[in-house]
Amino acid sequence: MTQKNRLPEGGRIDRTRPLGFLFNGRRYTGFAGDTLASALLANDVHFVGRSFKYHRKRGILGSGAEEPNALVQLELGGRTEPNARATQVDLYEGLIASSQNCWPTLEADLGAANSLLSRIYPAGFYYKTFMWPPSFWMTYERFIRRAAGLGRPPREPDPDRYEKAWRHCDVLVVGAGPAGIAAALAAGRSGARVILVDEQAELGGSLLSRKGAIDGAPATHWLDTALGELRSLPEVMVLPRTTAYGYYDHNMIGLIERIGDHRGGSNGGVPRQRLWHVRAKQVVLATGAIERPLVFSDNDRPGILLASAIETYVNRYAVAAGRRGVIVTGNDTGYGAALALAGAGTAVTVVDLRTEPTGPQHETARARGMEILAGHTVARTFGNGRVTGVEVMPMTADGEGVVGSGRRIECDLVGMSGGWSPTVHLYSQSGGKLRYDEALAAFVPGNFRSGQHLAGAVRGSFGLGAALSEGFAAGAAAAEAAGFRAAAAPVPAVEGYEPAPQRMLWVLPSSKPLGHGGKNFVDFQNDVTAADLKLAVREGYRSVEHVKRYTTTGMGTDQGKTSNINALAILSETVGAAIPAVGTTTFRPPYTPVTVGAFASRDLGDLLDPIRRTPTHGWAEKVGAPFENVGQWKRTWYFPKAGETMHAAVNREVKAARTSIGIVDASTLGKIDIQGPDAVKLLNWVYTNAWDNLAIGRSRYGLMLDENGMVFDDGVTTRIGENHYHMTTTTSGAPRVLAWMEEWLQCEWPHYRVFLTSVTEQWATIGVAGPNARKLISELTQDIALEDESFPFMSMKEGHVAGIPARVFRISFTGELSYEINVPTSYGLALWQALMTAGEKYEITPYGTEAMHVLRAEKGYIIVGQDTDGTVTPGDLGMDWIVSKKKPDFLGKRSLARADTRRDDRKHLVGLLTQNPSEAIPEGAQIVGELKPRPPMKMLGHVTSSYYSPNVGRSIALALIEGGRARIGQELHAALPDRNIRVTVTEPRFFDLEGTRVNG
Amino acid sequence: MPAKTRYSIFSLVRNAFSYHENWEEAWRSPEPRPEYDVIIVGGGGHGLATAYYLAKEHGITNVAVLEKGWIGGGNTGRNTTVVRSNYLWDESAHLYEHALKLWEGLSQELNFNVMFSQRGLLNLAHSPHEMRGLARRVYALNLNGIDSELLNLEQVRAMCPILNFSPKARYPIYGASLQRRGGVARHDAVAWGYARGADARGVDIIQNCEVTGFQISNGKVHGVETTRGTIRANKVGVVAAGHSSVLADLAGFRLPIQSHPLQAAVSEPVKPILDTVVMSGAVHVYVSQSDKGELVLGAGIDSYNSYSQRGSPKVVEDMFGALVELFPIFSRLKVLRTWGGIVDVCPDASPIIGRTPVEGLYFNCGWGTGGFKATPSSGWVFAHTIANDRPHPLNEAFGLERFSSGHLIDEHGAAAVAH
Amino acid sequence: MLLIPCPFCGPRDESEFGCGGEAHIARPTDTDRLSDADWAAYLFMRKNPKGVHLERWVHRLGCRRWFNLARSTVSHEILAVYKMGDPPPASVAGQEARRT
Amino acid sequence: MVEPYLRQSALVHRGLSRAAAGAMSGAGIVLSERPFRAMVNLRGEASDAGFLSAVRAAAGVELPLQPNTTQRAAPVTALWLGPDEWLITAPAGEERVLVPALRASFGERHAAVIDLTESRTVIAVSGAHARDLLAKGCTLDLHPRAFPVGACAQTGLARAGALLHLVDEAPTFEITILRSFADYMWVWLADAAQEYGVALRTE
Ligand SMILES: Cc1cc2nc3c(=O)[nH]c(=O)nc-3n(C[C@H](O)[C@H](O)[C@H](O)COP(=O)(O)OP(=O)(O)OC[C@H]3O[C@@H](n4cnc5c(N)ncnc54)[C@H](O)[C@@H]3O)c2cc1C
Ligand SMILES: NC(=O)c1ccc[n+]([C@@H]2O[C@H](COP(=O)([O-])OP(=O)(O)OC[C@H]3O[C@@H](n4cnc5c(N)ncnc54)[C@H](O)[C@@H]3O)[C@@H](O)[C@H]2O)c1
Ligand SMILES: Cc1cc2nc3c(=O)[nH]c(=O)nc-3n(C[C@H](O)[C@H](O)[C@H](O)COP(=O)(O)O)c2cc1C
Ligand SMILES: [Zn+2]
Repeated sequence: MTQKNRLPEGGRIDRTRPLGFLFNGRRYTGFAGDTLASALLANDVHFVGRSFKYHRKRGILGSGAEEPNALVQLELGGRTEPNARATQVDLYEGLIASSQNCWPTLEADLGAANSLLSRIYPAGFYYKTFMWPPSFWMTYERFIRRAAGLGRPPREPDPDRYEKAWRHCDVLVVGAGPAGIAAALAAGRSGARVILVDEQAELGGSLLSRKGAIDGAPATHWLDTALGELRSLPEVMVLPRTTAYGYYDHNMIGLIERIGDHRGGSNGGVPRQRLWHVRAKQVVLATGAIERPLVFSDNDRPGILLASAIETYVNRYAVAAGRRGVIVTGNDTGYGAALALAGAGTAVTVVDLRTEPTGPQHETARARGMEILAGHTVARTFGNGRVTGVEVMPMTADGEGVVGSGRRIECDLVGMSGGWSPTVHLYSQSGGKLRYDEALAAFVPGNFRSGQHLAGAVRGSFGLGAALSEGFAAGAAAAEAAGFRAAAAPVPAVEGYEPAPQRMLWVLPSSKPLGHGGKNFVDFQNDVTAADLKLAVREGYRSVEHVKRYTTTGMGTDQGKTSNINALAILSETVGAAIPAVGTTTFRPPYTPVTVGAFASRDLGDLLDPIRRTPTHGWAEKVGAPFENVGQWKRTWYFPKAGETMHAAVNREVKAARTSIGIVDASTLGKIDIQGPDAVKLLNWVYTNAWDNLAIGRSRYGLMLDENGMVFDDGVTTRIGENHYHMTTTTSGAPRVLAWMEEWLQCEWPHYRVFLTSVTEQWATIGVAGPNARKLISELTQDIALEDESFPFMSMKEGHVAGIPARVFRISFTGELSYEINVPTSYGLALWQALMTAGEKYEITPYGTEAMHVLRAEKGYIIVGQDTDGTVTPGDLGMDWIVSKKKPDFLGKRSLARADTRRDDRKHLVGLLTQNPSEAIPEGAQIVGELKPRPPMKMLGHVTSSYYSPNVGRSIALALIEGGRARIGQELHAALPDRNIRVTVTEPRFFDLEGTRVNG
Repeated sequence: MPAKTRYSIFSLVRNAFSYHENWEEAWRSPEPRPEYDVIIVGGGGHGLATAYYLAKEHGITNVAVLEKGWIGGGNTGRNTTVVRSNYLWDESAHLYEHALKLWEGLSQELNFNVMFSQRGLLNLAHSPHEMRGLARRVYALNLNGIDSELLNLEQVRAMCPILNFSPKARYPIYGASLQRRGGVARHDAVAWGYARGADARGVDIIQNCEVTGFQISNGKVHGVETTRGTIRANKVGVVAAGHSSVLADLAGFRLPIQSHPLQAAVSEPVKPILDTVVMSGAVHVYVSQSDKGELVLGAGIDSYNSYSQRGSPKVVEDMFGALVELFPIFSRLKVLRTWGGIVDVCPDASPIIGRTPVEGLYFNCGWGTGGFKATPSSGWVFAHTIANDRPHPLNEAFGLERFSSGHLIDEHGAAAVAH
Repeated sequence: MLLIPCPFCGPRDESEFGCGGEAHIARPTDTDRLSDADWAAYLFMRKNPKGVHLERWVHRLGCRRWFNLARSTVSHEILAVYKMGDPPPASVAGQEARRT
Repeated sequence: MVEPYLRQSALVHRGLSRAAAGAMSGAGIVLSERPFRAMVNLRGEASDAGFLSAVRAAAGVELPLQPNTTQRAAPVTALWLGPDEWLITAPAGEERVLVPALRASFGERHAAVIDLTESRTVIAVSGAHARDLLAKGCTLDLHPRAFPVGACAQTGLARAGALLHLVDEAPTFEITILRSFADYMWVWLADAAQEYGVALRTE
């Protein structure tokens, strides 16, 4: 029958909503409110997976975030998800899951052969072998890789959406157990903005798992009322299925909300998950505690669970996971499971490590006549797969050995409780220091940071009464600290569980030495045993961090939630140091694994990085021009005609600019408005040349250096008024140059009276170049005289072009007669179209960045970032002429005087001509003086720019060559992997050597 | 010094019979002696390798490695393990290539499997401009006799078909450079293997021993103050990575170094899916898959100084964004752990290895985001420098003097992806 | 994720800011007469303390103003914020070398 | 003056008016472009009473001195941008009046007037989910207690810089961004708004 372990009544599942699901190809049924784990247990499915290293059979161990074993492959195709924790997967209709790390099937897994050889695979064995023959490592490794890994990665892109958002609040409460809910109530009632989150589908934490009474009624009544009140408070936001995964600086907490997962499949526009960045004035951590397993021989068989999990399955999910139970515990909480099982009709024996057990639940169990074996241990377990029995033995008084003979108890369910560890992960991430509490045998928060409050089990306060009173107090204190007045609230009266003294035995004794019989697992996921830990210590790996890394304890997908404390306690015993001296490993985000896609959210594809568009973008798109990325801008690369190759298009564009007219959108050039009486002082600092005598209306080219003396930007600056300049920069350098000048102004020369403003986007810039440029523009303007005398090279005029108010600059990046027309950006396309129409008779030709690069290279003009790379001085570029000898100082000046920057044999910018005029050297090619049959060869420099130039009628190249200027005329070689190209060193100029063409 | 048992499959089987109860320590934990010939400050991979080569290559065995925490716990233990030698300038190419050659025999030399896996390493280019930069580097490497290839789009596809090859991508892939001999190694094993090798040659490895001051008179070093007392030595080599400035401060000088957080992350382990190392500068991320199955990925540095071994979540989130952009199928994998290290960043993205203003005091630092790959040669040349009181030709260019002379070795291009 | 108190706009998320590194590094005057080593010290050598760091930041996406911050490089706690050109407040001035 | 029809808004290629026709009702978000608004950047000393009165005289508005606030004197609005920086906005075309008037009233004073009308555009985000939408890309606290009507802030939105201004209780946020980013911002907003339902409006 189905749901064999489902109890006829009780639990918080919705029996009116049965849900079908597939596990390893078999159909099962559960109910709404189930997790995959509870539904499997309801159907008596315990054996769900294989362990990482030995492929041992593993069952469900826990009931929540701590689960190390029950990892499944969820769903198929693009929605498949490896390593889903069955205890945290909410059941939905049609869910498909399967076991991982087993082949061909879970039952008949070939990898299980590893188990047979497990004796020669202790911790760290791989560091000791697979070294011979050396060439075999890659082969060994292939097998190791296949054996490792757990689930299978998806092979298709993710069909789901993820969102990310920021949120601010006065009080963030993490954990909605009794402590967290009380805190949220206290804070919420004050009017503060409160966010309450819990990773589980249902709020309530331990109240859902444990029987207890508040104010004389079942605790769940209090829970319902409290949640009702919270939901009615307008400034309180309650987020179930939301994990606080990271606690970052200054109270920034990362949350991951699972919105769509429990619905299965797609949900229209609804995102699958949402990542929240919460900036909280105050944080209350009420994250509870996690139960520890006990370490005994073969403690990993399916059917062996945490005691609290058994209790949770009975009380919350109405599942009694077995018919005959044994509970092994060193404390009173383990009895909770025993009583729950007994209540469900399962026969139970309690093996209590304590010689004189106490505690209210123990008393109840004894009163009910339950079999209790005090001072006993579980020496080993039986079963091939699911546990079928345990051997129990009396212990010596010190708990280190066994006495007498063992007794076998047949059972199909074992619960273990090794005490509780407060869930201090977030607290520790925030920088909190831990303190070891001997009585609890646990690390608890040791100090209280400002802006942070703790309540309940996370503090080691394990009683329900304490959880509530601390919760109310923490919530009120947090609200007060955030500036609200919290009225004192009566703390409800509680009956129920209060803790009793426990006994900690970190490894249970048995009749055989450790490691000789079965395996005593500490880290279930990574198959780390107590013997492995001791081996690590024996080999000198004594620091807790070394033990972690050598054995991989705590490095699995559960991050050691159930294993870390046991491991370090065993370590402490082995090295003979106290537990606090051994310390813990570092808690790191995320608390539980977070989907990569949620971190990425929607900033992908076109939204990965903003696309910046110029005014002619749409026009260029329509004519089919491809774009090039320049910084965030899209710039038109070239304008192919139908069927034309890039090469042909660029050749055509380059020729047009020199024979008639080329037109280019140069709007992306950086533009900075500089105003103020000290503007010229600033210019004198940032440029290498002098700026004192520039007349209004005139322009000048400048080179900028960083303080290390290296070229970092260039451009033309124009004086447009008495104290008013218009600076241009390279496209990609624009933000950097403005930031650089602002930094100097504000930090070094705050007394300068200068204002800098980016006006890059205020102006669309259309460049018109070529012998017919003047003619064309004169047809479109009435108020700008274009003759040389009134409008010489390197000057600017204001007026109208095509009826649009314009600033026209007569400057040239092509060496041709050329004008850069700046108009208000919203008229940029209008100007472009006016020019195109009027220019038809000149066969005006739009050109893109590629042609622009060829044109400037023909003239030997540099492109910063292409012909320079941050290691090039003005002298290297042969541009000493632009470095003022007279100015007392400018940025970078002193660096030019250092030994290395003064050397004659630095790399100089030169031209290179190939022997074969039609062959272009690949850019980046290295130049050598002397060819050798094989490397190494001494390199002299490299090719920075290289093109075929239709205007020169041959290929041309610029290169940075050691002592290059002295080599002009020399023959060198571009040494490529597949060929060598003979080249001759020339001046870095190839066209219009006299420079007369700028005058038309 | 008892000779160490050789590690092999045979010793594993033999020890299995005695339940592995007879393995000896990989290294001893001795009390510090009052005096050594050489003290190495910092028990990371570089410090341990230095000690190992001092003993092995120079016969100097009276050496102590002082480590403030646990060996390998600094950047050695928290890096993304990318090993390659594809650097631009001759000086760096030679230094890193020397390391790569040592890597190729390291497991056998140390008799400790450092799992050096030459699975090849792709540097993606997302624009013609980036292609040009890669070409320049590849051609230079070839002429230095170092393996490196330029791949076109189809070749990249063949090597790593799960990348996003859409021409409509915001930053579409144009091609890549490939260094086949590049790959990854097991970071922890490198520290442990060198430690075991050094210990076997007599070096004292002293953990939980923080250097808190230097004994300096007349411009010469005579020893160090530590949390475990004064220890004398006339030669002290400091290899403290992110803490280099702190130690320089104790010795009375400054370094051109800034300590920044650098973050990394692993995904949950999955079956093999990525067989090579992939790095992208424009879509900033680099990723490989470890032998345990996790994706190991690294981010860029945080902009501000920090000694906290953690960084801003924004930086890692951007890294995951970049990962999904490049590998859309990784979206549903889950992030298991994120962490940070403190990297010692030099203005020219190249290390400093050599003498200091204090006689007998040597510094090896400034490896920033990329020194793991150099561990063997860094130790090798540093040992030479300490033993001979002058640099080996391989590290001559990497002295502190370059900051005054201006002869910087600008490797920002090769180190554009922090690793 | 730092919450940085811009002295002009108020507390804002770290992502709005740019960090300019060590504060109070005045550019030397008369650089021609400076030795190479002194110039290198200005250009490259940094305190890089483990503890309180005086540094300058710019509110890049906000008011675009530069200001100074005293921040622990260990805990990331922000101890003071003060305007460009002002000396560090007395509360942090002495602590710069302090290791935390 | 040039024909106004030649003037193109930053989002003209999106054909917003056409798209707005098919607007859905009950959408949680309404998006629109508010193009061509006059925008004049002012620099000057807040402590200089003469500067403040010069602005008052020329633009008829009091400069806000409280960070992140605005002053409105219809049809002009002054937005606080920084300790020595403000943005004066006004209906389309007003920049032609404002700029010369401000320049003239400043005279020799060390203050600057920079016309940025063409540099930027405004996207308005309105509707019940406007705050939720912006919270997807903005680190600011936009809760009414922290960001009331009239508040403004320069900040980051998605991956661009932006100036936010809450103009009414609807709530309607005006987002002023660089023109070249307009398309990016539009696409980002429309995509982010999907889960709430989006309608377009032309202004
Ligand atoms: C996230 C991350 C990713 C990286 N990825 C790569 C990569 O893929 N490839 C690559 O090549 N490199 C990478 N690196 C860089 C690389 O890790 C380092 O360059 C390299 O490991 C440095 O080694 P080390 O031995 O010098 O330093 P460390 O390993 O940091 O060792 C320095 C040691 O000095 C100790 N110490 C400090 N102060 C004192 C003191 N006062 N007294 C005693 N001891 C002291 C420290 O505790 C530490 O153990 C990465 C770094 C990080 C943080
Ligand atoms: N030793 C013991 O006896 C013992 C131990 C533990 C708990 N308890 C009982 O537990 C109660 C204590 O209440 P409490 O409120 O402190 O704890 P709790 O366990 O009831 O609640 C903690 C809640 O926090 C959630 N949580 C933890 N980390 C989270 C994260 N990072 N993000 C989101 N949610 C997270 C958990 O899922 C859980 O719902 C008392 O009733 C007490 O009796 C007793
Ligand atoms: C290459 C590499 C792989 C790692 N793999 C894992 C892993 O599988 N599981 C894990 O928990 N941590 C893994 N880590 C991270 C370590 O647990 C740890 O976070 C890191 O060494 C930094 O140390 P710390 O977090 O203790 O400060 C890995 C680290 C590195 C460098
Ligand atoms: Zn500000």
